[in-house]
Amino acid sequence: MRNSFEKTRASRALLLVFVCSLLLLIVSFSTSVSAQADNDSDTPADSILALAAPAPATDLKAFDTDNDHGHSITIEWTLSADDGAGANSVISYRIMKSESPDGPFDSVGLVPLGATSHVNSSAIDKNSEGYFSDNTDYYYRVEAMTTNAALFSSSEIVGPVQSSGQWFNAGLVPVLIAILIFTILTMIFVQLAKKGMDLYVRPLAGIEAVDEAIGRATEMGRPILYVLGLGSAADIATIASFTILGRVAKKVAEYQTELNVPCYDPIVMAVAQEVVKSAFIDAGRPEAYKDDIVHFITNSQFAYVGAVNGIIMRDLPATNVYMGKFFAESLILAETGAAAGSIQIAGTDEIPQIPFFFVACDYTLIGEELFAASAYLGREPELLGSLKAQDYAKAVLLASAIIGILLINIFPDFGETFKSWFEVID
Amino acid sequence: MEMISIWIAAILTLGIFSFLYKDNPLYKACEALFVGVSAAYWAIVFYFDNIYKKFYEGAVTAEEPDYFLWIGAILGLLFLTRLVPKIGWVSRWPMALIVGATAGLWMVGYFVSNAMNQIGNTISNIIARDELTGAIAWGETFGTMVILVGVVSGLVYFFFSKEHKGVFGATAKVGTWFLMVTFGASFGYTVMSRMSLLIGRVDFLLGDWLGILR
Amino acid sequence: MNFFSKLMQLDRRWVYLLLVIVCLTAYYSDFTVPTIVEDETKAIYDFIEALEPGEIIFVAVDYDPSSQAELHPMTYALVEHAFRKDLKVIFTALSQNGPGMVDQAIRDITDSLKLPKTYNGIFYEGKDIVNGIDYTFLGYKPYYAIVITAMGQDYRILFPSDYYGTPLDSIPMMRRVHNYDDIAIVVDISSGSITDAWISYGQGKFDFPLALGLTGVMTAQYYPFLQSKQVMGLMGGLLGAAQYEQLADNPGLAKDGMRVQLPAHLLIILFILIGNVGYLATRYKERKV
Amino acid sequence: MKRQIPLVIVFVFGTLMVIQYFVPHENSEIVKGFLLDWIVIIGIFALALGLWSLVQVSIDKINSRKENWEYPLVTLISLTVMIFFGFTSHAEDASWWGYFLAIAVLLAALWMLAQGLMGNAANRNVKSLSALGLVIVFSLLAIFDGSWEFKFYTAEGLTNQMFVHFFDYIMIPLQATMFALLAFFITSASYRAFRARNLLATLLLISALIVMLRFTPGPWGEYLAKTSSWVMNVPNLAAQRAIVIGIGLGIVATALKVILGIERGYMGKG
Repeated sequence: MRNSFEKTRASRALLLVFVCSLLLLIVSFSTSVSAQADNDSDTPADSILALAAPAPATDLKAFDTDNDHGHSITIEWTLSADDGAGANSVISYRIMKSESPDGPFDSVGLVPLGATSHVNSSAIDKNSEGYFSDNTDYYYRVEAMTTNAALFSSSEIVGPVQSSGQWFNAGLVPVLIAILIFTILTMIFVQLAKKGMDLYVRPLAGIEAVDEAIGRATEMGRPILYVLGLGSAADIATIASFTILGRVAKKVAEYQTELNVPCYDPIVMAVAQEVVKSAFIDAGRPEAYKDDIVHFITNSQFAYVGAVNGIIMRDLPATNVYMGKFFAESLILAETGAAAGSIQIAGTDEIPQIPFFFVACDYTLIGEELFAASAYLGREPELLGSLKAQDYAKAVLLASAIIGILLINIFPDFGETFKSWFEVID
Repeated sequence: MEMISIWIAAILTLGIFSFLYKDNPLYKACEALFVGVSAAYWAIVFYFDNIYKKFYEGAVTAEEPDYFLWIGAILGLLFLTRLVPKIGWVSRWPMALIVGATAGLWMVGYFVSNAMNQIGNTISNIIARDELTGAIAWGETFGTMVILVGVVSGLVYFFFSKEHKGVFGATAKVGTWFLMVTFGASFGYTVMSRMSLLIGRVDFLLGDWLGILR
Repeated sequence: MNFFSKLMQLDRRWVYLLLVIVCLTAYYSDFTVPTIVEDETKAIYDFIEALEPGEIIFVAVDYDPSSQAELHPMTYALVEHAFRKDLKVIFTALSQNGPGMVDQAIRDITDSLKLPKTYNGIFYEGKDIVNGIDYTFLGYKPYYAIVITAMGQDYRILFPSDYYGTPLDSIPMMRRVHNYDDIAIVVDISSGSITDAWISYGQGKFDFPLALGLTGVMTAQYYPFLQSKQVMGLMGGLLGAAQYEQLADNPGLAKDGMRVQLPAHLLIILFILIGNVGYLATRYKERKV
Repeated sequence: MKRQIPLVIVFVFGTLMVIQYFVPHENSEIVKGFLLDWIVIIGIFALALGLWSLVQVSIDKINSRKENWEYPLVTLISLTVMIFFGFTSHAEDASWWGYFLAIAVLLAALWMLAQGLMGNAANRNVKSLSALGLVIVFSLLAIFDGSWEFKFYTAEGLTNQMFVHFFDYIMIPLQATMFALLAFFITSASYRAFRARNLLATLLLISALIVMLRFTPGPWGEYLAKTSSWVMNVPNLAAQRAIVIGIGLGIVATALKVILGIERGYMGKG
């Protein structure tokens, strides 16, 4: 099933061959019947068997599959002379495997005509069907099959061959290099920033609004609602949101405003409690922290939204902050917040939801801006330094895209190679 | 029984819709009910799937118990130390494990799928040719050029550490145009699916409940 | 306060009331909106149509009741088509409330397949769809990225038994079926980010043909994957489902829904226009002053 | 120390997972499997914390008797009842009265318990004692009433008729209706927000209009369908790609900052 498009094409072709051979059979049968009328000595069975065994597949090779977890051997061969040409009688290849060159050989796979390779692999689990162990000798042969199950021909036997798992995926070298460059860039800029390099960052309206919004809440004597979204602690957007929550909570504690953080995921709740608690301690007001500032509601999307809607309509928060992963509920929350007259600041990396936040909220952080927000709010040189590194990485990618396009239009061959470095499949 | 159930469902449906007029006791009751039932439902499913099937059957009653699962359980217990203020800081260890492991897990994966592959897709022949005649297909060529301009200017918009002025600023501005067009289009595209949701409920109220389907 | 500024600050509740009226009127009227079939949908239909009887397709039902109005029509159209073509189907539900959706879909589709029917001029006998022979429902497991990766090795790793508790090895159609290599295509019908995992952790790692059925909101986001050939076909929202129904000559839920769509859309456009007329008029006045 | 150990854990496991990505060997897959298993199991314990938080906040509200205190009570009752359904099975044709009686006793017991342990009302001891009595009654019912029984080791509760009914007729309609509110909100949002205030807003407006009109019947509609499909496939694709690349970099940078310990905000150290 490596390539099912080919498979369907192949199966169509298979059908065609099947129909053709059927026709051939009928024709030969009828001619033999008419021949029989002329000459009784010729039997129909003979003339069916008159179809010769096909030419075998040749140049068989078997080797350990590259860049994998082991338990996998790739077999390659050259098509039988009767596959798509010659007698055109081959309909499939059967891959046979044995632990000894003398057999017995067992079938481990069947591929349609026209195929020149097969990967014989098994799961890691010892109890799975077809399991075979690494570092054991195996022998293979390939049988070219015809419509008649008894009529096939074997290739020569190859082996011994062993499978083994690799400790490095050589196909991922470009990724490794890119990640290393990124890491080094980050480290360099963090060091430079620590040494006092002046780092400019362009203004982000959504971030500047946060301070103002907390002040506004204090003046109005109304709470601030912070929604972490539906992500789990295993989403980077949620981790970014924790950082923003930390900054917001610290300011909230300083201004002595009320804060409400309803949660969707229990782990997120626990982490958020920790974040808010530390922020209150940092702000010098540990006594103001209560565990019910950050509370769990339910792990069901719309029940959660229903409850948050209720909070918005009943508590009328001065400011609603939505940061993290959001799905369909984005617009429900944002429209309810707008109806309640709250100032709304949103940020998410869920691309389909960005337009809704953008339309219904006062400020929206678009995609990457969410991840940059913590650096903006903290203004710590280390974080600003890593933002700079991020920009350099962006510049490198942008330059690669432009160079790649130039290459592919001027030197197509080299351009394709260049392009392939970026098209990694892990 | 069926009758009562459908009536309940219909009342709950109307209760939620009543929120559109204003917050009211019926909505509040629906909301409270919804929170309770859904939290319980999820807890039950989670119990049977994970606590029981995964952990109990895997690490306790299995013929070859998977002792590594016990490490998970110990980490879980550490997590519960939050409830005891004095040693609560220990609960940060499992948190650190989750955050660290997921950061590492996503880091390379996202880099490959979001950054490298997308750049790879952007690298293509600008001049599109008709497959049969080999003549230049102007429409498609224009399209690939617009895509290129959009990707470049969009990315330029996301630069944080360079002031948006001069040529750079102008490019970023073009980027925002592209963003606006995209946002508008996605919004417009979504209207239909939102209407289908309403149709679904109307179907229920008029068809199943009132039974006056066309 | 003049007329235009009043127009601009129309209470939202009037907007809602009008929407209800328009929807109800359209719901009770009787006209059909013609559907133009797009290539993205046709690609999926053609692929399924070309499969041989007995081949297995994998349908991931990754939505819950909240999106059923939009995505059920797709599941119904596609699975019914597959069963009529004598294909076998493996279902999973990787969203929390998904199992209920699969259950319901199987029940309804089984019922409708009992009746003989003619599609695109070809007559099909009614038939009984049997669990374990025609389909298998693996069930739900949390942490979809992990589930999708594990299924690349063997379905049995995380689903030793199916949703109903039968061990996979004793299910006839699953005996020789282990992972993505044994199926023809994965169709992910989804309302959330599970689709991303199917693309990066499923298709990206195991290289199977992947078709998507998405809510209208998500559709725009996945065009890049269509272009990069990571996704072979895509159905977007009710419109996509209506197109599939049209191709399969089996008008159903989606076609019904399309009738309300048009007037509702026109109403929204009307509101946008009213809002803008009000806005421009007040601005014009302000300038004059 | 308290701050250092978590940072070390983050660094070690983060780096481990990054390296894991490049190592296809089966041992690497096995390590990853264990880590992911652990996260699932930590989630189990976290869920207990979450439910406890929900119960605690609800009881606090009830006991405060502030405005709207009745609604958390609804939450707690439905929570208890649904959990009870999930852990019990009911004999198919037996009478339901015993089952409902048990639920009533259970609720009463919990109510007394909450009052006795956490309440600020008088005679807490009496309430605690009556809670104990009710729990005993409940246990007797559980043992001697043959029409239903507890099932903790088989998922029969999931097919319990009442559990299924609550899912089908309470959760599904509530969920679907909550979602359907979007039809209204998307209308009011477009009315409120799509105003041609400036060039950017106008672009937003126009592209939305084109896409919304795409399936109008007639030649006009066909033209718009083509235009909107161009908008989706060209400018939309371009901007989406820019956003996708940006998010990818943002995620990588954030993950890197977390692993290297530059970003500590998630541990409350801002």
